[in-house]
This record gives sequence, structure tokens and C-alpha cells, in this order.
Amino acid sequence: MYSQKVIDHFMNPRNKGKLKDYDAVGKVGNPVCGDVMYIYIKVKDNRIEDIGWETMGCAAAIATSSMITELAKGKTLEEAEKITKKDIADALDGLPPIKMHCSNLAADGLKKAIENYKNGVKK
Amino acid sequence: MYSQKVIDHFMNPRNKGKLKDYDAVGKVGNPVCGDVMYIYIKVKDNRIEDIGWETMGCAAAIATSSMITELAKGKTLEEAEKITKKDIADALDGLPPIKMHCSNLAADGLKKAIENYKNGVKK
Amino acid sequence: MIYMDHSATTPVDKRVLEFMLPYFDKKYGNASSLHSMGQEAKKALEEAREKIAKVINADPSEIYFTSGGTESNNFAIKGIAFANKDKGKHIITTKIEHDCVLNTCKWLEKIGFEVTYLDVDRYGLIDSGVLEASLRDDTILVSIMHANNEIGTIQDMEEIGKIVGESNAYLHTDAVQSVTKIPIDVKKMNVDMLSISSHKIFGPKGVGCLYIRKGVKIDPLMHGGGHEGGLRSGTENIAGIAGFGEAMKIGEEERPRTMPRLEKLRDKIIDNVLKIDNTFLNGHPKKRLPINANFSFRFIEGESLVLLLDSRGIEASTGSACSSKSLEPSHVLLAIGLKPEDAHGSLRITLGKDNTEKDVDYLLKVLPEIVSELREMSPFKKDYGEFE
Amino acid sequence: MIYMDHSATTPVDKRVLEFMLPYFDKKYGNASSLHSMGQEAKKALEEAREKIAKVINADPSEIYFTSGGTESNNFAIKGIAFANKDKGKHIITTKIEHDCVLNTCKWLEKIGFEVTYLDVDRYGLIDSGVLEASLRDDTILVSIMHANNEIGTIQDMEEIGKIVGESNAYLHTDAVQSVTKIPIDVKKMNVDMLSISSHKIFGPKGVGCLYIRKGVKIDPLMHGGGHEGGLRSGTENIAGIAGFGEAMKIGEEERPRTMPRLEKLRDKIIDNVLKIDNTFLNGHPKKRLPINANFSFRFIEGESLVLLLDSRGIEASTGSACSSKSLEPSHVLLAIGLKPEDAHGSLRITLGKDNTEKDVDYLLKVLPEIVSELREMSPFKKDYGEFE
Ligand SMILES: Cc1ncc(COP(=O)(O)O)c(C=O)c1O
Ligand SMILES: Cc1ncc(COP(=O)(O)O)c(C=O)c1O
Repeated sequence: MYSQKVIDHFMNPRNKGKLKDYDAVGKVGNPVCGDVMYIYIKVKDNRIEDIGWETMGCAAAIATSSMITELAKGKTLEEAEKITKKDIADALDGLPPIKMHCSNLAADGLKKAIENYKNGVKK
Repeated sequence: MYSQKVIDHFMNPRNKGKLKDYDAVGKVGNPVCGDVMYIYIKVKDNRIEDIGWETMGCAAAIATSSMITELAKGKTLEEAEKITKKDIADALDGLPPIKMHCSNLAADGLKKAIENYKNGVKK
Repeated sequence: MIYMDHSATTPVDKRVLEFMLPYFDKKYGNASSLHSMGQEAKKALEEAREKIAKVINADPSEIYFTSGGTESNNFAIKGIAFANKDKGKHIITTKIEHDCVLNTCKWLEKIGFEVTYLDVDRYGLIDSGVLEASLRDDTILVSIMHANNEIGTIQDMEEIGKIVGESNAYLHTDAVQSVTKIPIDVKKMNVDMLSISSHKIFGPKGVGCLYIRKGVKIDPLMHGGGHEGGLRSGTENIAGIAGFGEAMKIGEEERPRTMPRLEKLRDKIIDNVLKIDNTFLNGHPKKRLPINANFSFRFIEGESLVLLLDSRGIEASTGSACSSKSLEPSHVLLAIGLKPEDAHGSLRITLGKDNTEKDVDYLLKVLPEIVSELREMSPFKKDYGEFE
Repeated sequence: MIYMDHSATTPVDKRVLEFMLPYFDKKYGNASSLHSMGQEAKKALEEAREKIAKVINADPSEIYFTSGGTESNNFAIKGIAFANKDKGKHIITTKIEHDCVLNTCKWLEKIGFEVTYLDVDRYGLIDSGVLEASLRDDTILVSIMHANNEIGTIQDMEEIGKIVGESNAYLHTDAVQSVTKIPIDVKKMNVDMLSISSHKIFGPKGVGCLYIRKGVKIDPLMHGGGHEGGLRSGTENIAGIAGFGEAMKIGEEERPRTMPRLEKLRDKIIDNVLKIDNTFLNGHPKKRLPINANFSFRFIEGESLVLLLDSRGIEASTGSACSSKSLEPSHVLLAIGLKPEDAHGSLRITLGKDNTEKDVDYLLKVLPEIVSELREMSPFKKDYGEFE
């Protein structure tokens, strides 16, 4: 069902956990649907210096949370904003079609975090 | 499906064949239904001295033809007339219910032969 | 691997497989054939029928072989509906039936039947008063499952049998999960039809049966060559049926020893898992299958839980949306009043005769670790905060 | 025993059985389960689907597993009927279909559909002009079997596909007897649905499939958990399906070698059996399955013939009433114009890959002896006399 990469990121998630010292957070999803993702960013010189996450969700949700941290770290906010669901899925060697819709929230979460950062909203 | 006795009488039918010298014959059944039985009798002193048969039909039809010869031989006409389908089936340790209806013609055939005999009809 | 998903399916018992083997390539006849090979197949068929009838206190002629539980349930419900549509078009069932009952009912609604779906209480039990009140003159069928596949709750079929027995309706029960776990007696239960599936009882997949009480007016689901007294056509799966019969026999013979042992293990699981905070048991505390435990762990999602358990060598299942083809969380967990988020966080453990105390101890070591790993990753720790 | 009843059923090929075995008690998962055991089962399922699709030139996603030929035919016909009843209620089939098609159609007539049963000629072929003339605006389905199970006659499916392709109706064909005997290509045939049964091709009993072309509007026969893309629910019979896939693969791979050999043996049988007087061949002299020979022996009855053959070690079948559950002689033999008495005296020999020239020689020695034994017992020798 899942690619080896998804399994790897699910079993050994990168950069998991809330950042101790973050500048903004993007909260997406809803417990009613079974998937909630909080993406935390720390920004320095317009770049994502550090990124962390908290996720309740299926293996795909956890793996995409993990993957976005690898894709976004070090990127400028403008570059990071452009990361799409497809980029994440591709980097994970694909996701089951059903999971593209329901669990691939990380790109939205990051966008929301950046938006909050730009608007000076921390929580 | 069939009892051992049916199989025995089917595989080793007794008294098969048309009697060379018969007094009457009872013809029952119809090729359209798949079963036809000719029962030939030779009568002496009101007794069935000899009996033979020709049958086109299934194993039950052949076995009942064979069995009636054993039941009827040596009996008086009055005794022989009383042989029922059930007597034949019982003597064969039973027949599948479906075969009771469609292939157990021997009792009818014998009755007809006796009737023809009494009416002086040979053919 | 430690397999604890026996309500999903079971391995074929070695003795059952042994029993089946000759029917694949040696005694392979078609039971309708006149020749020896055919008659030998027919004998195997009738022996299996007798074994099964005995377990449920039916007559062998009342056992109709099918391809499994799904077919048995489709057959029972559609068969009664079509054969009795002139008598009435009303059917009663419950909200916690297996999908093969619910979706059959929904299809019948589409083509003109009317279906009442009974509510259940927080334990998964129907209210017999409500059942009685729901029966109408034009009710042709009541279909209520014996034991639920997710939460293990066992309905009081004898009481239900009494109530429905006083109406004009036929009574069907889906006993796929209960047979060989608890005693079954079609006469005591007063049921007209009862569904069984072989692969839930250490028999092969792709076989099952429907008990149909003599005299019930029912249409076939499979029309054809007139097998099974004309009610279920199709060349009989002799190897499968022989295995199914043997599995029933063994399962019922060993029930008195196996089930008390598994029930004790199951209780050990429940007692210990409930020590994990924000965790609760789904289903009835007492009226439940001896092999079933079903929990909700708040703040985590079931698919992740099942996959992490799998990675540590334990196979179980969940009522999370992610595990279903419909993308909805378990309709059973919702029907007993769980919030969707708690249904997503559910875990079903179903034991089988090969499970040992050692297996259970290992589960009890690993499960709390995994739950806390997942909770560590989760944004929620004590409540769903702004989402509640 | 020399088994010559391969159109009734076949033994499971040793290699197929070998392939199936692990799925009973080792890889026994439920293909819907998330855990490893489940995913392994799912893999076996998809591999079988690919093997089967390849043989008939379909896409794997167009293969829906069922419990056999009977279910596939019921599914195709009822599924189209219910899903398209607003478009029309007219169905066309033939008088020589398998009972599972005919009795499904009769049931549909009972609940409001209209069915045309096409005649066939003395060889068992339909008239394509009559088919064309029978198609109406409200015809939703045409179901015509590829090769007949009794007389082996093969219809020209490509021509039929062209004719039905120009109408609004879907086209279904029952290929239970033809697959792995002659080439099958669903695209060339232009069929929308095609039925296959595993136990006719050296696979296990209780498995089959329906090919359903993408986009066909069809209702499930088995409602439930949403297996097989929602069109056929029920826990998948993995061992059976794995075996079925392997049997299809092997059967198709070996077809180019096996079938010419069997055809030659079959021709030897026909040539020699026809030397018996008052004997004739049923079915088409050329357009027939390579494994099939069907004779009528006048003045004798088929059950007796089959049982005596059996007692001498040869297993075959007959179209006599005695062999059927309906007590009518074969509807196929009647449809090609045989008198009932000649239908009663029929014998079907169907060869399989294990049959040898020695088997055939033995048959050719024994059969004439038995025929003359039975004729000796028969009241009829040259004609049916007063009965004609
Ligand atoms: C309660 C219940 N009913 C019916 C079924 C369907 O049985 P099967 O898998 O044999 O089609 C199942 C299992 O899936 C079940 O648990
Ligand atoms: C032509 C044909 N169609 C359908 C069937 C039914 O298939 P199954 O025996 O798998 O139900 C058969 C065999 O019995 C057959 O010969």
C-alpha cells in the first residue's frame, strides 16, 4: 500500500515535535476526520531556519509531516510557500490516491504557518 | 445414490431377454421419457413358470426389471398381480425417491402382461 | 508474528487442511456427476452438512452452502424480500450490522423496500421494546446479528426470537462471529435463518452456509443448475465445504476448553490496557465475545497504531476511517455514541486458539509504548482544545 | 480410473495446488487488513488478477472475482438488469445457455423483465440475422455463451460482438467452457462482460471471475464491505484466487501444445464411435471445443451407459433426464432438434490434459461392448416401432 519511503518516514519521522522556540504555527485538519497537523516554524533572514510538527493521523499524515520538514528547511519563505502536495507525495515516491486527498495536509500547514508569520500571529 | 442391491441387479441382471416361448407380454413406459419395459411371461397351471424382460432405461429401471423376475417366478397369477412398486423397491433395499416415480415400471409391466394373458392377447 | 485479528480472518487449522487436501486433486469429482468420482464428492458434501447441522441443532437438509458470510447474508435478505414482496415490503435491522447486511438493505430500499434501522445503546444492545414496537403487519423480515464483529456485543437472541416469533416476519441472524465462540441453537433462538462463514472459524476462505428452517419461503440468490435443493446453484466447492465442516466440528468440540482460556487472556488485556490514561473499552463489559477487546485511545489515530503494532510483530485492526473503504469511521462505533475522533483512535484485538499468555504479555508491553509514542507526536495531550 | 468428464470439473493441477498451499495456513491474511498478513494477501490477489487479465486481453482492474461460473453469470445478468431497468427491460439470450443463465432469465421474467430466447440450428449455432432482428431499443443485455458445455459448439463471438456493438445493449458471454481451450480476446470479441470458472481449467472449485469492461453500468449481486471496487463484496478467497490465477496462466501457456493433441484424440474417438450403428454426433463437426465429443446411441439410456462405463473405469456424462435434477432430458439436445429418446441416449466425453492415447484406445474397446450389451437388453433394435 505505502512506498518504502513513506514507511521509512512513518517509522523514523524527522524533526518531530513542537519547536521550543518557534515564530509561527500552522494548524490544519480536524480530529473529526482523523487528521490534525500543527507545523511550527522558526524564521531567520526570511529563511526557515528550523521546522517541527505535531500530528495526529495515519501513516501518510505522519510521513508527509516528516517529509515537509526535509523539503522546507533552509528554504526562503517564498520558496517554501511554493511546496505543493504533489511535491511532498513525489518526494515520498507517491501516496495511495485516497491519501492524497485526506492526509496530505503538510503543504497547507506550512503555508498557514508562513501566513501567520507574515501577519505576526504566533498562536 | 443407489443401494448395493440395485447396483448388483443392474450390473448382473437376472433373467434378462425376451422369452423364446412366451404367453404374454406387458409393455409399459415410453421412449420419450427414457424408460420402456417389456415383461414377458410364460404361464403354466396358473403360475408364472418363466419370466423375462427387455428394458431400455436407467440403472433403476434395469434393476427393477431384474428384481421382479425373482419376485414373480413361481408365483400364481393372483399372487404376482399383487406385487407393488414398493415390494420391488424394498427388495432392492430402496430406490432414490425420484426413481420410485419414473423408473419403477416393473410392477405395472407384470400386471399388464397378466392382464394380456387373461385376455388371450399375446402381442 | 503474533496474530490477534481473528475476527478478520483465521488461518486454516492444520487438521482441517489435511482433511481438505484429497478433494483438490484426488477426489475431485463434481457432486452432480453420476460416476464414482461424483458420488464420492457428494458423500463429502453430505458429511459436512451433517457436521454443521449438529453444531447449531438443525437438520442437515436445512444447511445451504454458500461462498461465505457475505453471500449468506445477501441470500437471506434478498431471498426473503423477493419471495415475500406480495406479503409486505418492510424489513427491520440494526445500525450495527455488518456492511453486507446494511448495504443489502440500502439496495433494497433503492428498489422499493422500506427498512427500519434500530438504534443500539452505548454497549451495542438493541432495545427489545423498540423492536416490538417496530414490527408491522407488513414486516417480512427482521435481521439482527448475534455477535458484533467490531465490539463483540452479543444480543439476546432468545428474547428477540420470542418477539419476532409472535409476528408474521421471518427472523434472520448473522452468526458469523459467534459460532464456535458461544453456543448456538437455532431452535432455542427461534430463528428462521442463520449465517455462518468458514474463514472465521479456522476453515478455508470462500465458503459459508445459510441455515434455512424448513418451510421458509425464499428465492435463490444464485439461480442455475438446481444444486442445494434448487436454492443455491453452482458446482459445490467440495474441498472448501469439507474443510468448513471439519472446522465447525473441531471448533465446537474445542470450544469448552478454548473459550474460557481466551476469555481469561482477553480479560487480562482489558484490565491492563485500561490502565493507560484517556483509554476506554468499547462494547459491553460482560455480554461480549470471549475473544474480543475493543479500545479507543484518545488523541491518536488507529491506522498508525495498527501499523506500528505490526512493525513490532502484532497484527490487529481498527475502526478508523483510514482502514475502511468508505473513508468513514466505523458505523458501529458511531452507533454506540462515540465521537468520530474517538472512533478513529480505536483498536480491535481478537484472540484465537493459538494465542498464548506470552503473546498477551508482549502485547501489554508494546502497546502502551506505542500509544505514548503516538501521543508524543500528537498535537493533543489532555483534550482536543479548540476543536472540542 | 480414466476421467473423461472435464467439462463437469477438473482435478486441481499439482502445480496449482502447490501454489495455493501457503495461503491456507501461512499467508492467511484478510486482504482488507492493514497489517503485513493482510498486505501479503492483497498482493496475491492482485497478481492473480493480472494473470487472468492477460489471458483474455483485459485490464486487471476489469477482473472481478466471484465464487464461480454460476455467480459470474447471475452477477452479469441480474446486475445489468437492475442497474439499467430504467433504460429497458428486454434481454436476449439463447435456448442452449447453461441453466444458470436460463434460470436467472426466468426469474427476471417473473419480476417483470422480458426475455427472448434465440433458437439454434441443428449444430447449435444461432442465426446472426435473427439476433439482429431481435434487438430492440429497450434491449439492455444480450447474453450468448461462447462454447456450449454439452455439445461443444462455438459461437462466432466476433460477429455477435459487431452486431450487438451497434445497439444500445450490453453483451455478455459465458466463456466457462472455452477459456484455455480456444483463444479469448475480449477486445476482438467486443464483449462487455465475460464469465470464467476456475474448476473447469484445473483450478480449485468455488472461484471464478467476471470480466466487466470499464464503464459498464452494473449493480452488485453481493452487497457488503466494498471489496472488488464495491462490485463484489465478501472476504476474498485468497488461496482459491491464487490457484485460479495460476491455473489460467498454466492453461493458457500450455494451450498451444495441449489442445491440438487432445483434438486429435477426440477426432479418433469420433471417427471410431461413429462406426457403431444407430449412433450419431451431436454438435458441430468443426466449430466445436477440441476436448468435446457428444454422441447419441439410439435404443439405450444414458445413465445406464455412464454407470457401466464407470464400472469399467471410465468417467463420462450424459444429457439423459436421469442425470439431471429437473427430470427433463438436456435442453441443449432438444434445442438442436433431437427427439427426447435420442437425448436420453446421449454420452458426453470431454478430454483433459492427462488423457492419453491409451485411455482413448481403452474407451474405444469398452464403449462398443457396453452399447451392445445395453442394446441387447433393450426392447428396441432397429427402430422404436409402435412408439415412432
Ligand atoms: C458479522 C459478519 N458478518 C458477515 C461477514 C462477511 O463474511 P465473509 O467475509 O465470509 O463474506 C463478516 C466478516 O467479514 C462478519 O464479521
Ligand atoms: C457453460 C457453463 N456456464 C456456467 C457454469 C457454472 O459454473 P460453476 O460450476 O463454476 O458454477 C458451467 C459449469 O457448470 C458451465 O459449463
